[in-house]
Amino acid sequence: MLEKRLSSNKYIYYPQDPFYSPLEIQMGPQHPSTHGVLKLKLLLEGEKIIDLEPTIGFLHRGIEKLAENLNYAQVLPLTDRLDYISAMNNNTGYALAVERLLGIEPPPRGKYLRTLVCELARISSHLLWLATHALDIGAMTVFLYCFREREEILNFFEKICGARLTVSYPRIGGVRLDIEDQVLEEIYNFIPKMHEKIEEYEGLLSENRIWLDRTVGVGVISGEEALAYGLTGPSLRGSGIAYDVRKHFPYDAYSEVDFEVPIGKNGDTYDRYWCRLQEMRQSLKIIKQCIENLPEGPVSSELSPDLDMPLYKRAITAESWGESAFISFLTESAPIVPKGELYSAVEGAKGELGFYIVSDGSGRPYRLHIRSPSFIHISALKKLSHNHLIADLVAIIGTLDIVMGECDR
Amino acid sequence: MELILGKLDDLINWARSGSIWPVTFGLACCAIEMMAAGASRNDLDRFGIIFRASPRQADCLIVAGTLTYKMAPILRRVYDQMSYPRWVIAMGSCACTGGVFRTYATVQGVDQIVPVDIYVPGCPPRPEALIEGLLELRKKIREEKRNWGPYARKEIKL
Amino acid sequence: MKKEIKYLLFKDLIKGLSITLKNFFKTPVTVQYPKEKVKLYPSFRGRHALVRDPLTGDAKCVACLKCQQVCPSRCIDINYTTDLETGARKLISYKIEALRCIYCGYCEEVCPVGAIVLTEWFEYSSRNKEALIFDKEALLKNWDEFIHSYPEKVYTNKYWNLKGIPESNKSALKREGIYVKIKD
Amino acid sequence: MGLSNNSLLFYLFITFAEIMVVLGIILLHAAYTVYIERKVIGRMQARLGPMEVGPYGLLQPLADLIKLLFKEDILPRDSHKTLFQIAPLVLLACAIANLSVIPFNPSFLIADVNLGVLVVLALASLGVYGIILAGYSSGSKYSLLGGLRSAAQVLSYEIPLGLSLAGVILAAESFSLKDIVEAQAQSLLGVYALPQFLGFIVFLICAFAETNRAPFDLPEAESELVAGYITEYSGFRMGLFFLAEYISMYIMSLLIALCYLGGWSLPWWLIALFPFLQALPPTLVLALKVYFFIFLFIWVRATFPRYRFDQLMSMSWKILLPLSLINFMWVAILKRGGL
Repeated sequence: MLEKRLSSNKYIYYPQDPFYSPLEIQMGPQHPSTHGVLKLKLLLEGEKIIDLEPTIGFLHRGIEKLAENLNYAQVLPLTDRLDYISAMNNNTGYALAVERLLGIEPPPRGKYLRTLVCELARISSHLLWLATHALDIGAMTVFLYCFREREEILNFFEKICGARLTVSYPRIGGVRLDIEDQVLEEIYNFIPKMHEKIEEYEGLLSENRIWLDRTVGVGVISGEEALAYGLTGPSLRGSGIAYDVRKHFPYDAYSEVDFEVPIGKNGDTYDRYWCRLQEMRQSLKIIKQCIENLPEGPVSSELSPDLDMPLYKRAITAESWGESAFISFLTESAPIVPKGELYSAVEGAKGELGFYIVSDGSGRPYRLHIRSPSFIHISALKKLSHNHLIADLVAIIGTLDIVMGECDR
Repeated sequence: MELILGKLDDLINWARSGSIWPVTFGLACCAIEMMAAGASRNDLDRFGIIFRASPRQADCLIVAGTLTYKMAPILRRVYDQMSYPRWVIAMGSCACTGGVFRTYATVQGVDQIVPVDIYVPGCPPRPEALIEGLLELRKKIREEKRNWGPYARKEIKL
Repeated sequence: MKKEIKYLLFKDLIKGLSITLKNFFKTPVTVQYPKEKVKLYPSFRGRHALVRDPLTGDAKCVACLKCQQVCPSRCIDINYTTDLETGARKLISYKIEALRCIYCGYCEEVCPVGAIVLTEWFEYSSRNKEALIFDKEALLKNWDEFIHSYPEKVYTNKYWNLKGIPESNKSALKREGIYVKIKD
Repeated sequence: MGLSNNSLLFYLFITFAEIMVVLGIILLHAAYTVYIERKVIGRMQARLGPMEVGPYGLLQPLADLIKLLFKEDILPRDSHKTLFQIAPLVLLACAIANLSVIPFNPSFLIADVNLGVLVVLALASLGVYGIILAGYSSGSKYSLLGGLRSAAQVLSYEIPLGLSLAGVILAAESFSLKDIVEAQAQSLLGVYALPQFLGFIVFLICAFAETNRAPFDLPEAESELVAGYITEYSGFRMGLFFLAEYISMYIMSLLIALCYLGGWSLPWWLIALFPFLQALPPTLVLALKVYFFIFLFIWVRATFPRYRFDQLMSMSWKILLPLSLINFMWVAILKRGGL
């Protein structure tokens, strides 16, 4: 009955029936299950989705533009607000990019601490993902259980650096301040407890027939297609492709710790769910190794730039203090950062989080571009949800783990 | 008469302050802390606060996160859809003033769009800070007079 | 076959039900916030305060403008005068727009004398915006309020004395460590 | 309480009084079930539930009620005004009318209809009109989808529900709920839940679906359809929907308790094991059974995810319907065998 007709660059279905018209629904931007402010224009036939068009930009805050007006150190707190669920990973990604640009290397303790907090952040991000994903599918208790454990991780963050979400803990050339032994011990004791809790979530979901009915075979994407769409992270690994920046392009202490990359088989919602649960276990393993092998020493490199790093190197002498300081600043400007461009990626909780920096030699990035996994994952939404029901769409949005702060930037 | 109305005021304000139902209007980072405030450790349900997905059934709008110019009309619409009486809490720096995002895309304070009752500072505020803000709102509701039935003040102060 | 039997016996559902029932009899993790105060860890980045120098009774700030310079959200506004003879600066006004602050702690970190601090105080929501623009007096008052209930004799902040940072990256005063003596 | 006086006025007065008593009790129950639900789910989720309004949050339902009464009642511009206003009343009326044929103990029954089970089934399916009207008249697409879902769901689950009840009717040889309880008490095992286990399970699942409770709460699936058919309702009209939902929960629990668990009577083997149970008043026995099922409703809501719409429908037609037929045949065989 359905015939495809090309109209205004879009496929629209025109059945023969003159009284037929598909139901058009604007889902979002204020909708409980779009994970923030994603807007989806749905064309429904009954409850079946025949067309879907995501609209983004409702949280475009101009972070990239803002970064051009701040020096390299000041941009770091802004990266907290990208993927606000795993701020540590963003900070590390940005710090790593600038480190590679400046050619500095954090000391071993700094590297290990960064790995440690990144994995903690990954667990907290996956917990939030599981919470909202389960809530979307209707299991509201899992939501609260996940937040219960997440709260403990956030407590660790608070003990480490004094903030829960927007941590700004890693810095260019290491981490901001050392961690206390007592906190390390608490984190170490938390690991077996967390393993138990993961079992509990699995008990509630993994075998549950309703959960299986809702997730197995929903939103299937093959490995090749996933690669073609540019999916990364657990969304790609669920389709059976073991690409992980931590393994392929190791940074920080990842080359020195032992962990596995869990991969799924079918590329459906259940496999992605399974992958993330296994990843939490692997993260716990990494954290354990990090704490056991934590080296002594400083946490930050001696070469790491100051927070008030200048725009240009100033040749200010004691004599020239006063009015002439400005003159020397304008005339004797020498680059303090190597000129050039650089792309550097880390494995964020959602996927490959890349920072592309163009430097013109000044203390500010000339251009900062962020390759955010959420933005790319949204593009696969149409493919994943084709011919599924609204209820599946909710599960699919959940499984892609979209954070709009990162997507819109 | 005045006495009876006063007592009725007290009763209604007590009921309203005891069951503030906020609409889920999560925009950015603060939404996560808002969820955390509703979760086990802080449990907003203790105060009779349960999140409603539909603005029609909500009493309170917690603007949690950065409001952009693209989102501003939607905020206004959600506010207009809410049934009277309604209150607004601006949660976090971004919602209060625009915060760090002094850019072309961000509304510098939601009070340009909707009247705000309580400002909760923090970036993002701790869940406890949000609860404190809600308690402040509760205090504010209890101070109201003749805000029901034919007396209800429906004009919008902006 | 085993799987089918399990399926028919609702084993998966019973497992889920037993988990929720088990939690039903456990003690809830809820902290009843206004009644039970939450325990904040040292150096939580909360409300701003200017440290009152116990010797002079005035703010410790030396108007070096470093905090104003590093603040990513540009929420600090400082006015000062310079004594032409000695070159010393004198603070006229110090204003923080608390609603713009993003609580990154950079100001604490760069302050060479430990004059500004983000206190462990988060309960300051307000009905009007103006009350949350702190001027110098308000900031000093915040400090007094904070320190009034502070249990220990000496106050120090993690961000004043960053632990684990190489010594060469610290200024002279910071190498010795910055403390404020509150009580004798 | 039969007809002791032939005076019509007296009869009307007595009936009115009975209705008031039952209504009062059920409204109180419905209001406090909301509170209990929040408390129980809270505990299951490792939190506390209402605590601050009144001691232990006991005044919470009262606060909610007063607040909803004094809230603005919005009529959306695109809505069909009359239908929009009538819909919750239709739903509530159907839910409450069910109570008239349900016996609460051997002697208390508002209307002793000898086709009690059929009345309940009929009213339960009439109630869906309220939901359809709400969905249709709201002028919102989410409401419309919610209404459609609900209509399909309730109509489909009516059939296995009715068929599983047919087993009970066959076994008891009566349509009257009172007779069913009495026949049950004299049957071999004392409760129908044991010989008709299949029917019991089917009925239980259908009860969840009929009341639109989790895991079948698709019409108001919050993550998909915002609030389903009540998306556009505000103030006390929304409260009426809630009330109707909780009352229908009670009616379904009462039905299960009456038809499958022996109502106010206890099975002989339980009394043989614990003789002191005989001292319990019949209404309390029934109430305890009902409370257990209310707890089950809440417990299940706290635990399970939500079914998808097509899975829900196929479950009704492909699994529950054949199962209820098998149950019916099994009961017929039992009956033939003289058990």
